[in-house]
Order: sequence, then C-alpha cells, then structure tokens
Amino acid sequence: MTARVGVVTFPGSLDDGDAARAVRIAGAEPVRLWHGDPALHGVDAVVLPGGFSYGDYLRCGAIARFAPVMETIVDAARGGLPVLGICNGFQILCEAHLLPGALTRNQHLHFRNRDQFLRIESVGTAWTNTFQPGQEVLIPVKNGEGCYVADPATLDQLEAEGRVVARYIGGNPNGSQRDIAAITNSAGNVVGIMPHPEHAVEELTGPSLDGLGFFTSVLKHLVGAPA
Amino acid sequence: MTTHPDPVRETPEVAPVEPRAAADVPPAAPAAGSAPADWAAGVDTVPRAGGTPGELQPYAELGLRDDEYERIRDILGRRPTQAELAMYSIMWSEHCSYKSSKVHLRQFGEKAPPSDRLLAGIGENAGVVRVSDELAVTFKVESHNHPSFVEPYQGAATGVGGIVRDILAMGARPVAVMDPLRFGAADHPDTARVLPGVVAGIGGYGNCLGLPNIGGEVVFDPCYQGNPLVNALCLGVLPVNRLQSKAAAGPGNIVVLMGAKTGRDGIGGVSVLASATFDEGSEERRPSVQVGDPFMEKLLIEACLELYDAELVVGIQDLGGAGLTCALTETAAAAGTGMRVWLERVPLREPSMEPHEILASESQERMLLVVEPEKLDAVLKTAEKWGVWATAIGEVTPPAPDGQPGRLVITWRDHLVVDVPPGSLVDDGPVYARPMREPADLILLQADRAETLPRPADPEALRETVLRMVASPNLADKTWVTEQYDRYVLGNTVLAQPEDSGVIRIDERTGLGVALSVDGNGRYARLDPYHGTKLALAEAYRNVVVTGAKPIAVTNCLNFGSPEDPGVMWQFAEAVRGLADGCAELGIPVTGGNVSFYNQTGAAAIHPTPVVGVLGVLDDVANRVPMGFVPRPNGDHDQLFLL
Amino acid sequence: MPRVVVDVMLKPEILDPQGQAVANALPRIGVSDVASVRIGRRIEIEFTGEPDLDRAREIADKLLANPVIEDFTVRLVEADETADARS
Amino acid sequence: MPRVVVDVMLKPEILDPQGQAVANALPRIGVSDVASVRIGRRIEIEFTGEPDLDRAREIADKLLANPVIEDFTVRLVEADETADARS
Ligand SMILES: Nc1ncnc2c1ncn2[C@@H]1O[C@H](COP(=O)(O)OP(=O)(O)O)[C@@H](O)[C@H]1O
Repeated sequence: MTARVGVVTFPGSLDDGDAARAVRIAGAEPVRLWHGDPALHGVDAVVLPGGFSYGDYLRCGAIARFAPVMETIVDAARGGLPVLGICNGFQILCEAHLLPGALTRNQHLHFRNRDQFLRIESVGTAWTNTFQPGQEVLIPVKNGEGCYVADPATLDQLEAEGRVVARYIGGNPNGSQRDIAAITNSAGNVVGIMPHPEHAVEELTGPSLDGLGFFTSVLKHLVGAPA
Repeated sequence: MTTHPDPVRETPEVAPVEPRAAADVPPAAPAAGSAPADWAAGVDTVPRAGGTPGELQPYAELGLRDDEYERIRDILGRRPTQAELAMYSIMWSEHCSYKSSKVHLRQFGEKAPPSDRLLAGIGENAGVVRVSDELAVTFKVESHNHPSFVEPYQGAATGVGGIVRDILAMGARPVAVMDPLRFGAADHPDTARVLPGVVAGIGGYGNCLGLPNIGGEVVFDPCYQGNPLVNALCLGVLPVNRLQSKAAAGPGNIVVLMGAKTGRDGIGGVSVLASATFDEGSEERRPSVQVGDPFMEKLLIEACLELYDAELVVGIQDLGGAGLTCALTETAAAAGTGMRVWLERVPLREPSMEPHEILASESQERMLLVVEPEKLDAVLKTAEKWGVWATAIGEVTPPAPDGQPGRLVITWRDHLVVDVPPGSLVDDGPVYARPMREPADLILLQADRAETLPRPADPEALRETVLRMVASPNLADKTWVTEQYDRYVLGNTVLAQPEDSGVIRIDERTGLGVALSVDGNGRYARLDPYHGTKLALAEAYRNVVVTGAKPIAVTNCLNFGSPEDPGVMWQFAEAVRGLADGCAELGIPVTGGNVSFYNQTGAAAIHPTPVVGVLGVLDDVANRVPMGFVPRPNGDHDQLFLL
Repeated sequence: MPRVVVDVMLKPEILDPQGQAVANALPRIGVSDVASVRIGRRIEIEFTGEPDLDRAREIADKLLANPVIEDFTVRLVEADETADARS
Repeated sequence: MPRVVVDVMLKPEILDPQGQAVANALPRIGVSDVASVRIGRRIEIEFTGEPDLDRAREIADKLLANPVIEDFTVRLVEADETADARS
C-alpha cells in the first residue's frame, strides 16, 4: 500500500505543486489538503509547503497558523504524525509553536535564491533517516525571512538533544544563528527546513537529487512505524 | 474579504433603469430626473451636459487637442460629461490609443509570414501560439518605465502585476517572468535609489505570485538616468480550448468586477475634473502611485483559472492602465454590444470617490468578467472560495435594431453620467502620421567609427583594457540581481540565469517546453535603428536557437522618446520597419508587444531601445543544450566549432 | 534618556495590503468588531547626546519615509515609559 | 473616534538588521550623533464601536506580535491627534 502524504494549500502557497510532485517521485501518493478544511483525509504524513501564505504581510506564517487545517495538524503532530514544514511551512510551524524559535528577516535584508550546501546533522527524524550522518547535500534556498533565531538556552537545548537537523555550509545565506537550516521537535516527527528539498528531486530542474531523501525518509519511517 | 452578494437584479435601493431601454432608444435617458443645469448630487449628468453646451471643460489639461475635443462633441452630439471626458482623455491618450504608432505597427501584420500556430495575435491582450495539439502558450512584454522612476518598488511591482493579468486574461496560467531593465550610470546616486527598488519590486511581486524569473537584462547607460526602463515579460500556458475572449457577447449577460476594491490609485491624470462640491485639500487625496498586492493577484489567478476550467465565463478582460474605462469599452466594442453599468455597485476603498474617479482608477488586481445569468452564483462562489471580491456591476445590452453597435450607459446613484458608443473610445480614436526626420547628428555619429578609437598596443595596455571591460557594470556578474528572484518555483525551470535563454517545461508527461530570450541594444539602435532592431531580434533568436529550440513567435517592447519629436519618430519608424523585415526574413510573426513613448528628460530622449523577445519550442526539454560543458560519462569529449 | 520615535504610516488613500490581510484574518480568531487595520513602521532613534527632533525629522524625511506614499510623525518619548508599558 | 495603536518592537536582545542598515546609512547623510535605530511595526486598529483596549491586547498577543522575538504595547490615540501631527 502506498503511503499517502498530504500537501496543504493555503491562500498564497506557491510550492504546493512542487511538494506534491516530490512526494510522487518518492513513490507516495500526494493528497492535496485545503486550508479551510480541518479534515486530514487519512493521510500518513503532511507537508506544509513554501510560499507566502496570506501574503505573509504581518509576519511569515502568522496568519496561516489560524487556518482550520492547522488546528488538526497541530493535534495530529503532537500525536506523532510526521510533518515537514518547508520555508513558509517552517515559519508556520514556529508560529504554531510546534517548533521553538522564530524566522526573521534575512540579515542582509534581501530575498536570496541560490543553490546551497547543507550538512545533515541529525538522521534520527522521520524526514532524514535515509541520509548518512554528516552527509553534505545541495539544495536550493530561497527566502526573504529565513534567519533562524532563538534564545541561547533554546539553541543550546536543540544542540544538546541533537535537534539541529541541517546546517548551512559554504556560507550562511540569511544570517541564521549557528547556521541552522532545519530543526526538529523532541519526538523527531516534526521537521522545519528553510531550503527547498522539493526543488532538488529531478535532474532536469534541480541542482541535484539530494532533496528526494527527505521524502523517501518519511516513507521508510511510515513502513517502520506501527500502524 | 467576502464576495459581494449583489447580483444585478437585486439592488432595490437604486431602482435601476430597465436595461433594455438603453438599446431600444439610444441614447437612453434615465428615469431619475436631474435638473439639466444643476449639479446632480455633485455630478455632471448627460441631461445636464445637454443643457449646458457652453460650459468650459478642461480638455487641454487632460491632454486632448482642440480638434480631438471637437470630435468627441461630434460623436456625442453634445458636450461630454465629466465622466465621459475623463474616459475619452484616457482612451485617446498615446498610451491607450497608439495614435502615433498605429500607422507603423501595421507592418507587423502586413509583413508577417503565414502561421497556422497563431490563435490570437496583435490587438488581443497577448498573442497566443499553439505549441502542440493540446497546448498553447502566450507571452508579452510591457513597460512600466515612468511609474518605476517615481516609486521604484511599487512601479516595478505593479508592472509585473499588469503583464501577468494580460496573460491571465487569455485563459493561460502564468508560468514565468523575465525583466529587461535599463538604468542610468551605475555610480550615479539616483541609480542607487532606482535600481534596488526596481529589483526588489520585481522580486517582491513575482516571488510572491510564485512565478519563476527565467531571465532578463541589466544595462547601464547615462541616457536612462531620468528614464529608467522597466520592461516585464510574462509567459503563460493554456489548453488550446481554454482560450478566452474579451468580447462582452450575449445581451442579458452579467458584467462582474472581480478582485481588489477600487481606490484612487493612478488617477492623477484626471484630477483636474474636481466637481463643484469637491472640498479643499483634494489634491492630497489623489495619489498617482499604484500599490500592488501580489497576494490578491495570486488569489485572482487561481480564481480565474477555476472559472475557466468550469466554463463559467463568456468573456474576460484585465483592468490595466485605463482601469474600468478600458475594460468596459473594449469588451463591449469587441462584441458590438452595449452595456448598462451601475457604477455605485463598484466596491470602493474610499466611499467619497466620484464617477470619473471610479472610471479612471488604476487600482491593481482587478478583472472584468462577462457571465451568463444562470452561472452568476457559481462565479460568486468561486470568488468567495478564493477570498476575492466579485460584484455584479452591470449587464450586456443588445446592439441597436438597425445592427449598429450598442451603447455604453452608466449611471451613478440614479444619475446618467455616461452614454457613449463604446467603439468610439476604442477604435475611433485619433490616428496620426507624425512628421519624421532623420536626426541631424546621425551622420556625425555614424562617421565616428570604432576604427578611430585607440587600440591597446602592448600587453600592458591590453591587460588594462581587459580589466576595464571586466569591471564595467554592463559586463559584470548580475547575480546581485538574479539572486533576489525565485527561479525554482513551479518546478519546471529547466534553464534560467546564467543561461542565454530561459527554458520552461510546460508538459511534464511529454517533456514539451519553450525557450525564451529578451534582448535589446540601445546603442546599436541609436546608431542605426533599422539594423539595431534587427540585431536585437537576431540576438534573441540566436539565444533561443542555441538551447536547441525552434523559434516560433516574437514579442516586443518599443521604448522611445517623444513621438512629437520628428527625430524620435523617425527612429521609431525605422525600428518597426527593421523588426517587421527581420521577422519576415526569419519567418516568425510578431504576436504582440507594447509601445512606450515619452521616455525623455526635457529635450533629451533615451537611446531608441527596442526590446525583442523570441519564443521557441522544444519537443523534449531533456534535449536542451545548456551553456556550460557537461561532463561526459566514460571520458568522452565535446567537440568545439566556431560558426 | 528620552528617545525619538518616528511613526511612518501609508497615506490614508494608499492601499495597505498588510493591514487588509490582518483585518481579514481577525474573524478567524474570533474578532468581529474591528472596522479597519492599518500597518506602518515605528522607528526608535537614540541619540548619543540630547535627542534632537529636528535632526530626527530630517532623517525621517530623507531615509525612513517614502514621501510618495507615506506620512510620518516625529515625537519624543521617555525611554522608561515605553519599556514599562510593554506587556 | 479614538483608535487603538499597537506598537510591536523586536526584543532588545534580537538583532535588528533593518535598524542597523538605517543606522549605518546615517553618516552618509551627515548624521553622526545617533547611537541606535530600532525598527518595529505600528498597527492602528479602528473598532466599529467603542475602542476596546483589552480586545486589542488579545489581538496583539495572538496575532500581531510573536512573543518569541517581539514585545508590544497597546494604547489609545485620538484620531485627530495623529492626523494633525502628520507632517
Ligand atoms: N534583470 C534580470 N532579470 C533576470 N535575469 C537576468 C536579469 N539580467 C540578467 N539576467 C540573466 O543573467 C544572466 C547573465 O546576464 P548577462 O550578463 O546580461 O548575460 P548575456 O550578456 O549573456 O545576456 C542571463 O541568464 C540573463 O538572462
């Protein structure tokens, strides 16, 4: 049975189609979820895609967090549902307090799109278990507000618990503290990542195929998970 | 943001005129009486205009010439009302009527090679070409030069927004943008204001819409100091049978305004038309800067596409430069029908707006739909689903019994403020064959040949020259700009910067794709506008060909100085002739474009800057040829040829 | 030490997509009695010496506000006042 | 009708790159006596009825400010006061 992975569309979501494509290429069935519909339609995992939900005029993710679908997702995530937030999705997860810290304006104040090397720091999550510890991957980054900040105690705790999932290497594109590109919750089922793995799943359109690992990981996770 | 639950037939408080009346007895008189000589609730009405033929009107301030104003009076058989005057002044402006360029642009059609791919050509919102049995693409480049000089961020942002709506109106999903840009000297302080704002605006809007930026140009030259050029191109894809029409066909159909509320954006031009009751300090309330809301546009795109797929609209037109005026008259004129509009139903951002302001407003993110009455509910529901306003503001009326086109009849709170033949605004505008003269300095310029320049004589001088060239802003790396644009979104970008063309996959199953390049060289065109334009075409054509694509269509944006200057007009005529001839020689049609005149500071015009976009087809994007050398498996080597 | 606060708001007639987005989101958090929301910038300037209102006005005019679409006001605020009021 | 103003500022310990960019640009326009610039948001809320400070505080807390990185203050401002002060 193929796993069903939900991809949420908020008003202003942009990379929802790409995330669904990545899910499909990874071998799962993408299920499109609508922000106004609280039902998760029996999906096994959820991707919150990139974009500018609600225009992101106030703070990125601030408004999306109140969407009906988010209430269900927050509960399900606390119950262990694998959730991957990419870029805007990461911001939404922080705003919804599923992940600690916040994403602020890039320190150089510009939107920046480039191919970015990352080091996978934690392979113990639902979304990174097919990577090697310390593996270096090449994935596009594109954001205006991707600078990860948290207070020193939180940062220390993330490091100590192995919850920094990926770090920027070869230059930090946005000024994130401790070069953090991705983090997870303490259970390892919720991951937020600033760069876009869904843009690195096809030779023709991506700088690498490295992004695919995030999507195949969740399938592996689901196979291993008790039903 | 909710849908306005206000279908035309159910607004009791205004007791509208029977829609048919407009058609049966043109020109229609409203039921409501307005004392002819008085301002009716602060507005100038048709009866009042009939009763006060001698009233002075600020037509000259609105840019209309004496003879143009006389023609309006002839057409109407009376003086125009304020609202009508505003409408004619906008529609007969250079920007909307192409009155100086029309006689030249005809060549694009006349010299064009026959093409069985062309589904919509010049005159439509954007040209549409078939690329397979099922799919067509549409693309167009447009300028937003002056607004981008005044307010770089918003000017550039709304430039992107405008061209995207053009593409959307054809029935296409917008899938990529490009941005040919020209700035003054790189080290001029004002360039430090304009360039970052323009780039941030293009990025801010395009990124927020989720459209990959797949190419463009950044050129610096002092001639653009007071007139930067901000051209924006959009590419869209549609199933062949989803092509939309702008014609307001079908009397009885409902006219729906969808998208943002209407405010006083961009009405600076008609602000001289303050009514008698208008209060002090009104100037401040008349911004000519339009502010874009890309989030609203994104919702508008999704809502429109859903309407197309469900076949819920008969006709559609974007609201651009001339706002509601242009959309109402063009849709009606295209169908030969009339239209009855209740202007007070237009959702306003500022309740105090007057009829001529509502008609002239350039508020962004709006579309005009023509909908069959029984489908109105479904249209409003779709709008509501996407959280955009949609309001029934009028109804299509039949042509006159004798077959003459119908009339556009607009009331505002029961007062008849507009009663015009729509075609008179759209098609019967003035057309000028302006005087042309080769610029007097051209011979001198041409005589000053490159051969007379000093050449590097020794290795040291050569080194100097190379370093100077490498450091010149026009040759330097453009990453600072391109990094601010999302080129990955939608996941179909096969080639983008730093490639010669952008390549977009448009069909994931077959690998079908298109390549696009935009090029121009104002310095060449200044020296020889005819050949300079051909060179721009040739460059874009080559850039497309080298990716492995077959060029099939051309778009262009012609950026020039004042058409009232015979030297500029000559440059323009030569450029158009060059492009038309070049296209004939290469066997591809011009499918659309845009003319931007008056890029001029005082007497000094910019270099004539025709920007040419060429689109090509790749049957399978997997076969595209990238710029760099691709490492071959098992040590094979590429062979190099210089053609 | 008092500081200078510059408030920059869009001119009233200019479209404010930010404020509109927030206003539209309010019903979702159960708020229905808000007529309008406008969002602008608040800039706090601390001077090395005495706070200088004229100087601040000059900075606002040249650097902080875009006179084409924005208005600004400049005023003096007691430092501790602001800090105390924070919730 | 008075309106409610919510001021949202980054917490002092959070880096403010925008404010810093402005501060760094000041010497270029001949200003050298500014110690620091901080940039935040000013949100003006108009209620349909009586302005409601508690309600505004709730909105600020839930939506307008992110407590991880921001502080806010809520206060009542006379409508005309603001308008008058605009330069
Ligand atoms: N304003 C722009 N927007 C998007 N892409 C741009 C822009 N300017 C330049 N580019 C892209 O950057 C790359 C390099 O540009 P350029 O140095 O002008 O190259 P070339 O001289 O080959 O045209 C090209 O792929 C071009 O399309």
